[in-house]
Amino acid sequence: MGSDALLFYLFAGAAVLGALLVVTQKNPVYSVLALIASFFGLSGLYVLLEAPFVAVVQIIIYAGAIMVLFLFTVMLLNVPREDATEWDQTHPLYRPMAVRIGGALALLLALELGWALSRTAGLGGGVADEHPAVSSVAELGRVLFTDYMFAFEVTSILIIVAMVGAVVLAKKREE
Amino acid sequence: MISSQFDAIIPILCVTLAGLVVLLAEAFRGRDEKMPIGGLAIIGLVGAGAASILLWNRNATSFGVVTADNFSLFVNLILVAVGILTVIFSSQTLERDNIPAGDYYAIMLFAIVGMMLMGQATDLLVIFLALETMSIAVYVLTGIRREQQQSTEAAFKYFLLGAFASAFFLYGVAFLFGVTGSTNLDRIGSVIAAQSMSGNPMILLGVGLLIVGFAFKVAAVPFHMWSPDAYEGAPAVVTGFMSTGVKAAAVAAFVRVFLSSLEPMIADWAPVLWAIAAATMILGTVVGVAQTSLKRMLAYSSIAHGGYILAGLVAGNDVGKAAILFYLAAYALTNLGAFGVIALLGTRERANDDLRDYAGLFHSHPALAVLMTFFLLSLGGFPPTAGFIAKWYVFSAAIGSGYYGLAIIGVLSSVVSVFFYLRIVVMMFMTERDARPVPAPITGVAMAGLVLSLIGVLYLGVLPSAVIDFAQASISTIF
Amino acid sequence: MSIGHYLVLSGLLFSIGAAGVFLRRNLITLLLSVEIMLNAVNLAFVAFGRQLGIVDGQIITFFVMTVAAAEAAVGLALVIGLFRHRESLNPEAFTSLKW
Amino acid sequence: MLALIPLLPFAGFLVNAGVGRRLPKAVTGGLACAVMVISFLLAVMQVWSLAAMPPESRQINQTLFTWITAGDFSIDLALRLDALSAVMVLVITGIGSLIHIYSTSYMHEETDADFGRFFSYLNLFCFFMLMLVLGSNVLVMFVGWEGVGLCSYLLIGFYYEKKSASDAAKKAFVVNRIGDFAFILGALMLVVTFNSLDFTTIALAVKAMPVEVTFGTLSLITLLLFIGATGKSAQIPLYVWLPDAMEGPTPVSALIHAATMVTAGVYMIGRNAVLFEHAPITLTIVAVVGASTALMAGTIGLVQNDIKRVLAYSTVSQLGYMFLAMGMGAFGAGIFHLMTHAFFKACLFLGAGAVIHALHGEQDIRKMGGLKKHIPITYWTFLTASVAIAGVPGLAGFFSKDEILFETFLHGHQILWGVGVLTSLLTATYMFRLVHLTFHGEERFAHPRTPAPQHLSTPAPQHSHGVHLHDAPAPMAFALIVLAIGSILAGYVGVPHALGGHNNLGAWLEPAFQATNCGQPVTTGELAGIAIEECLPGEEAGAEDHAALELSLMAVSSLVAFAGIGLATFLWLKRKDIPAQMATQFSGVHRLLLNKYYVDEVYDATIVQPIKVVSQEGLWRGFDVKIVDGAVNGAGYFVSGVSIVLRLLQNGSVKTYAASIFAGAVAILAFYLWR
Amino acid sequence: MNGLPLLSIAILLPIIGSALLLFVSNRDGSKNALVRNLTLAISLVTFGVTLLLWAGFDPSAGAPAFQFVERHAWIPAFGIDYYVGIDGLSLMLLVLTGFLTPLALLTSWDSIKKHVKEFSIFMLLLEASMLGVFSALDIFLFYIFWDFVLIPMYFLIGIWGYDQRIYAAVKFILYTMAGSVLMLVAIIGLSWMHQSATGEYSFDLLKLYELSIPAGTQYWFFLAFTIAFIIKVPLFPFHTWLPDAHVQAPTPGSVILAGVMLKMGGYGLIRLAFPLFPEAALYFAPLLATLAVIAIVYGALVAMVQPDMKKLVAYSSVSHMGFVVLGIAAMNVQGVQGASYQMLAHGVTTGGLFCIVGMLSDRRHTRQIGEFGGLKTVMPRLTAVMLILTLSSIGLPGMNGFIGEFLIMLGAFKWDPRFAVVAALGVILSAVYMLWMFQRVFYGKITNSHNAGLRDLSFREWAIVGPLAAVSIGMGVAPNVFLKPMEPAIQRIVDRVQAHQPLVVDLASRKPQASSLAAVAGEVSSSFAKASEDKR
Repeated sequence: MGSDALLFYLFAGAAVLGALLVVTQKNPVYSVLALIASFFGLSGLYVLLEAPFVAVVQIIIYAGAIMVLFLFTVMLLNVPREDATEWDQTHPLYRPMAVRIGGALALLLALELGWALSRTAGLGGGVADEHPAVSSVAELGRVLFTDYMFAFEVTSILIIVAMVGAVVLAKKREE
Repeated sequence: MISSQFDAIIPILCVTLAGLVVLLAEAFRGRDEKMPIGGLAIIGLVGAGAASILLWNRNATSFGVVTADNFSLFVNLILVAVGILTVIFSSQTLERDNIPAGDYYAIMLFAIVGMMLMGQATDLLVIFLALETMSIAVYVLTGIRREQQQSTEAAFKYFLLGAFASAFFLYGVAFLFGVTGSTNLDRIGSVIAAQSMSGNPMILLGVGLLIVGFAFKVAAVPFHMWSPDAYEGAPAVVTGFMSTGVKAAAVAAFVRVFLSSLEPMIADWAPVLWAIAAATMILGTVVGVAQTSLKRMLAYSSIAHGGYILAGLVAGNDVGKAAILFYLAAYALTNLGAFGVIALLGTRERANDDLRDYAGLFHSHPALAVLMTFFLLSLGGFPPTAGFIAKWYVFSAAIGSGYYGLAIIGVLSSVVSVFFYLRIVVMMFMTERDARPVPAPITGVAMAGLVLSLIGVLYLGVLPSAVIDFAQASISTIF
Repeated sequence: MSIGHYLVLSGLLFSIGAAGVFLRRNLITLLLSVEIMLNAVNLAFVAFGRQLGIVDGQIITFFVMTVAAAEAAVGLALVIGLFRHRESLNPEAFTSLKW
Repeated sequence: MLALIPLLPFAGFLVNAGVGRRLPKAVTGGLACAVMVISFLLAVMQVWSLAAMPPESRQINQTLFTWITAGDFSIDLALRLDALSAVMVLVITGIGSLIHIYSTSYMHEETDADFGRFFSYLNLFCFFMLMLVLGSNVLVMFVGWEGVGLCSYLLIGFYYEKKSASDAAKKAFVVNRIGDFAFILGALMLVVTFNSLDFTTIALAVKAMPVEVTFGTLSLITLLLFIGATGKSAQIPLYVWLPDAMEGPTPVSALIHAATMVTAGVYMIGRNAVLFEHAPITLTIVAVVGASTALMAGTIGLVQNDIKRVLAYSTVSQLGYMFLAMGMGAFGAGIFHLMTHAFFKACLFLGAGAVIHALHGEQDIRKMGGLKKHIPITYWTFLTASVAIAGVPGLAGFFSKDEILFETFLHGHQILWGVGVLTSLLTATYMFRLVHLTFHGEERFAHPRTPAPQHLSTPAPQHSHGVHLHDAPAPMAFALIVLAIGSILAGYVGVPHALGGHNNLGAWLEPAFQATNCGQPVTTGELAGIAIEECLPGEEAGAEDHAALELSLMAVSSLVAFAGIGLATFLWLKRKDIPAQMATQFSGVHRLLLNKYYVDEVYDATIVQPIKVVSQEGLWRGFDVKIVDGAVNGAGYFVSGVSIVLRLLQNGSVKTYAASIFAGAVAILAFYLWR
Repeated sequence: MNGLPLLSIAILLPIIGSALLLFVSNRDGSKNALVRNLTLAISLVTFGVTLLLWAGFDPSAGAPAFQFVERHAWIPAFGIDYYVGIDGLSLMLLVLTGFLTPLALLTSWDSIKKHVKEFSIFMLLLEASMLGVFSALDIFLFYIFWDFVLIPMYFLIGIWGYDQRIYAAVKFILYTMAGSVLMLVAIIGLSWMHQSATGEYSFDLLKLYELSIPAGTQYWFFLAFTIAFIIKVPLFPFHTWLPDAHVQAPTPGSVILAGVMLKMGGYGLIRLAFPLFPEAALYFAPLLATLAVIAIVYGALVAMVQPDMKKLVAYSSVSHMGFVVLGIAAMNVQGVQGASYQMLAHGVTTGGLFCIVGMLSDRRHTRQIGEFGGLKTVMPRLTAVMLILTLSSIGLPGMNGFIGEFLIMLGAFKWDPRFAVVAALGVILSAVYMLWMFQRVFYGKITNSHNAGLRDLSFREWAIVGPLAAVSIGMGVAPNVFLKPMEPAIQRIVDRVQAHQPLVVDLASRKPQASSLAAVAGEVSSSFAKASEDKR
């Protein structure tokens, strides 16, 4: 198998492992860090997919900015470990049960997706076989600001809402 | 009015502008300086409404992703009505609950922007963005009474599940994109129409996941579980707002996606929606029976109403499409009215939304009791209210497509629902009131709002013809 | 590598993310799980875009990231709000609304 | 004109019911009597004009208006006076008037209100009774039929404060209703069969039909009608109400429960003579029922101690006679006996009333005796009537009863004839037992100085402290005497040919029955025109030896009558110890008779109570509340139960909610991939 | 006179009146008198209008089937019109409604003390909607009135009823509504059939009559309609809402409920269920008749043992309305005429009985028969009226009860004697329970001291029960006055139905839709099957 295959499995492994760590770590700090690791794996995959800009954005914005925000919150609230409430013991759907259900469902979903893909024709061929890559940032920007101009504008509103909302929810309010 | 490529988004622009103005106004508002911020919001909404009316029959489109066909304009008008009424009711409760008016109105207006955009967008990505805009705004509104744990808790539940669901939705979009190479509805539609796709597992995955996403916003079983909590936790006005606005917007997008570009696959998604609709109608009404909190009761009732709307969608015929629009209008007016009453009866400390709180309301607030009764009768589908015509309309659609079973489930479940609506009536009229803090007197504005929605309810119930024709015209241009 | 590989991978990630919502007893980790799901979707978009040789896939990921960021902001604000109320991040600590 | 006959009493009713309570007794009573007398005179005039017509067309019809129309079904409110109804009308108005007059003094102790009420009821009764006999179709007859039932209900329950009275009233009405049940069905069958309810139409239609030898439609119709008759005329098995009906004031017993209403059944059969003639099976049943009723009632009458009850049972028994006659097809004889019976039984009841009146409400014959010298008028009239009913030759009862027995024998029903004879023996016996115990022997009654016993129906008269027992006052006496005379002479309208008579009544009635009755020879052709052609010459010839037979039978029955009287005299006047001995000796039989064969008890135990219990516990408490309504409420409980269970799913945990979303998504995908 | 839209006037008058009342402020009950008089006046005028209708009605056979027809487009998109008109049958029921409402209002003057204004409003709305039901010729309009009737009655029972009122009210509205919603489904189905047949939607009853409906559909639609109607009638075993509703309702409510609302069921059967689905109707007629005769006997037996006067009368209604259904099921002129007449007679008689029971319970605040006894001594007039009503209720010839029952039994006998035989048992039983109650309440000595001082009928009470008693006698003496106008209408309906053959149902065709649930299941599977076959 070729080098890109090797790389693929490397990055994929990193992504999956990171993801798994995220959901298995009891300590949120580790979870966040694991997620960042998994993001690195993803950005690697983006490189393989000849989408370097996305890869970069993934690192800088996602891992760099958003995750830091998470990390910041974790530190702020400073609850290193999960605590169990009386709910967890008393309720019929106490944690292990919830875990089993969730796990089972996730497994089912994975199976379904897998099977669906396996039954889909034309997924065998290499990603890059049919079309040349379009990876130039210029082209990307052009499309973004022509075809996706309106969507782009919408995100601005989205972000205003998020900002105002975050403020409204978090800022001190004079009683 | 000169035609430009911006025409289609003028309503949205109006509301957005209003939102921004409101924000600024709040920013420049000095301490306890009174400012008619609500008025600004209403101006913006009225503008949007006027624009929608002017755009009637012009099928304007902008940027290839936004359309202003009659369908979306009808929805816009519903949303405008929802917005105006919400503003009116808020005018009394904001002060009481110590909510920053500016932020509140701004976020509400942005939510409406998202809603309108959901109705108008013809591109799955834009729909997704609109949906997120709307959702995030509504999350915030839900949790806007931070000092109340319930409010925050409701907001978080709503938020987390919403994010969860929109991930599914987005994944569905991804599959459709993968198959058709586009997120544009027309393109998707043409591709699907070109080669029969119903065999392609990936597109089925896409359709299924889209259903999840939309069904969540419509609060259809089994994706409904967020709504009772969110509705109960949120301030009553907000509950009314989201139970009507969010539903209207989500349904609009749902209808557009499934009855335009995915129509060729109706045989694939109809059975699923049939089951969902049936389950929604049954569960919504049945569980409503056991509720003692009015907000929660109406939450379940609005779940059930979602089911009725879906019945129209399942029918998939022209009657169904028009019926959905009519139903949305009728339901919006009725439910807003009901939640308006609840909101006005609340106090800062207690929501006063327990069934017992309504004991003997007829004796203390006869007007409110009578209004509430009308809204409840409309929700229960009694003539001569909007609710009856609306129900008849959707069931007529279902029967027209031969879905007798769905119609029977619908009518029987509506009988069950009547039971708990009448419990409230019993409380208000037939029970002596026990000592409760009598809430603040109702301001004229708020009362005007209630009367307004009552007039709407009765108008749709007694002289529905105009609106029915209107609805039919709305769907005639598209699909 | 075939598109199939990428899709399977994204599916795997998506499932892991979905599972995460149930595995953890920490509000923040729940949010993280959702982030994983979104990233899985992103991967799918990029992969599809690459296969189709169009740039749209990449662009959509930007929008998704924006959405993710917005959600993160609001979500974290809410988490903080909740924490203020109950000094706990356990989702099961917030079950005052039920039935 | 014809309509006035019933309408006058009705007018009287309206007035008395409306303002009677405010009027003095003289006015109310006077009015009531006046309307009756006038309508009697009208009746006489009508009958006179009727008699002027040729026999076969003796009919006066009057259609008031069309009553009910539905599709092809239409009923007129029409009256018809013919030979048969003429007799009835005369009896009703005539005896009715007498009894009204009698009542004016008998009821004099009542308050004005009750007095007015009494006479309004009485008038109403006469109205309905006249409607019954004048009605030209079954439905109009049924109006009267039910109306008289209503009036008997009201009059039996006249002393409504007495439980026994109101019970008796209800019993009377309900038992009658059981008969009506059959009657209505019969009427319905008539409509369906003949598409008409008019008597003449039906008769003509039936005449065209063959006589039903096997049990068929006609038999069923007639049987149903007859069951109706058993209710109204107190025959087995529905006779039980009549004895209790004695709770009513005595004039009521005389008018309704002796002279008129109870004979309605007989009249009805006569009215439908043709119909019944075509259903021989039914006729036999009628005869058997009649005979056995006659016997059974006679035996009971033998041991009763209440003066009115004895008379009541005797009435039942005599009605039995009439039905026996009807069953023999001897309709003329039946009606004849009906008429004579009306006279002497009315006389007897009024006499009994006079006795009770004199004794301030005492009804127990064991507490009487020796009244002969105290109340002579009552005594003599009573005696006359008793002799008449006993069947002593020369008096009314003799002719009519004898004719019945003769017919019975003639139709070859020797057993029934035997029963009849035995019954007439019984009749003579218990009647004279009554006479002796009441009027002869030593005085056993509480002396008037002691106040009258209060447990009795008629309230104690104010002037009960009179020095001596006063005989019937003038109005009562008048009625008694007239009736007594009647019970002597009434028989002579039907003197059989065997005694050189012409049986005018039989001939007169003949056309009304619209079919020849060859058992009864008719010599004078012009009297019974149609009859002759239809009579076979052979039977015509046989008339002579019939005469011989008739004479011998008469001898037998007169002997029987005297034997009965003698027996009674011997037992209850000479050797009073014997009845006591017998009572003890055959105590079982005695008790059986005393308790009227326990029929009431049996009915109560087998029918009334079970129905009550089943309805109460089974149908209502059990089925209706628990099952039917339980199902309804159960549905409600089910829904709310499900609701309570389902809402538990909403357990507040965000994870659970997410799980449901997730599960839903997985399910949808599963459906798509695995369907 | 026919220039005026009399029919709409009759329907609108009460509505306008109730609107007027809204503007009378009567919070403290100071204006009760005004409100009562105003309401009474309105209802009397309405009665007058119904009489005008009668006067202007042409009963001759040649006359148009429906008269006073008014038609205005309402929801043209679906061919829904405001379309009213009356034939003889409707006319009589309109008059009955107009006649009973003022009397019911009069009874309320004693019994209703609180919220008089609201009470009056509900009564007027009730009257309007009932008039609407009887005159609607557009089945959508019919359904709207039909459904709306429930609301005022619900409030009447729930607010002004006795102690168990809420249970009774909720049971009443849910039970009857559960029945009628299925009818709504069928109505919609009909309109679609008309649409697929002629290309245009229509709820026009007369057009729908002409529709030829496939057997299977008729089967289900007839059931849907009939269940709605026999619940209203109510027919055994759907009767259990009635005793509760009757007993708990205030006197005026009971009067209207028994007097008019039950008739809506019978009217629906005659006007809609049978002529719309003749084959199915003829197929189901024996079943209906069986239930009817059961109801007759059963209702009578249960009535016999009721300790509560109102309950007794309520169950007697079950028995009497059983006669109505029997007559309808017979579907010949006599039967249906009898049924219609019985409806009128029962309306008058039972209405009167409820008035009297109400007067007694107003005086004594109890309806237990055991509490009374010997009332004849203290209230002879009331007793007299009660006697008249009792007699007409037990169908004494010459009273209104007899005419209906006789015609019904005649019709039934012509159709199938067995039913007539069982029905005739009712003749006995009705006498038993009515007279037994009469005896226990009015005869005997006064045992209970509370009864000693009861006052007899007041003038107003005379004004209430006097007309009722008079009418119940008059109807018995001159029934043709009422039968004649109805005859052509009923003749038409009977002819329409009898022109068809009963539909043949083989179990095989019935299996897949043995019940609505099964129908749902079948539908799911079919739609899934459709989907999966579209797949390949």
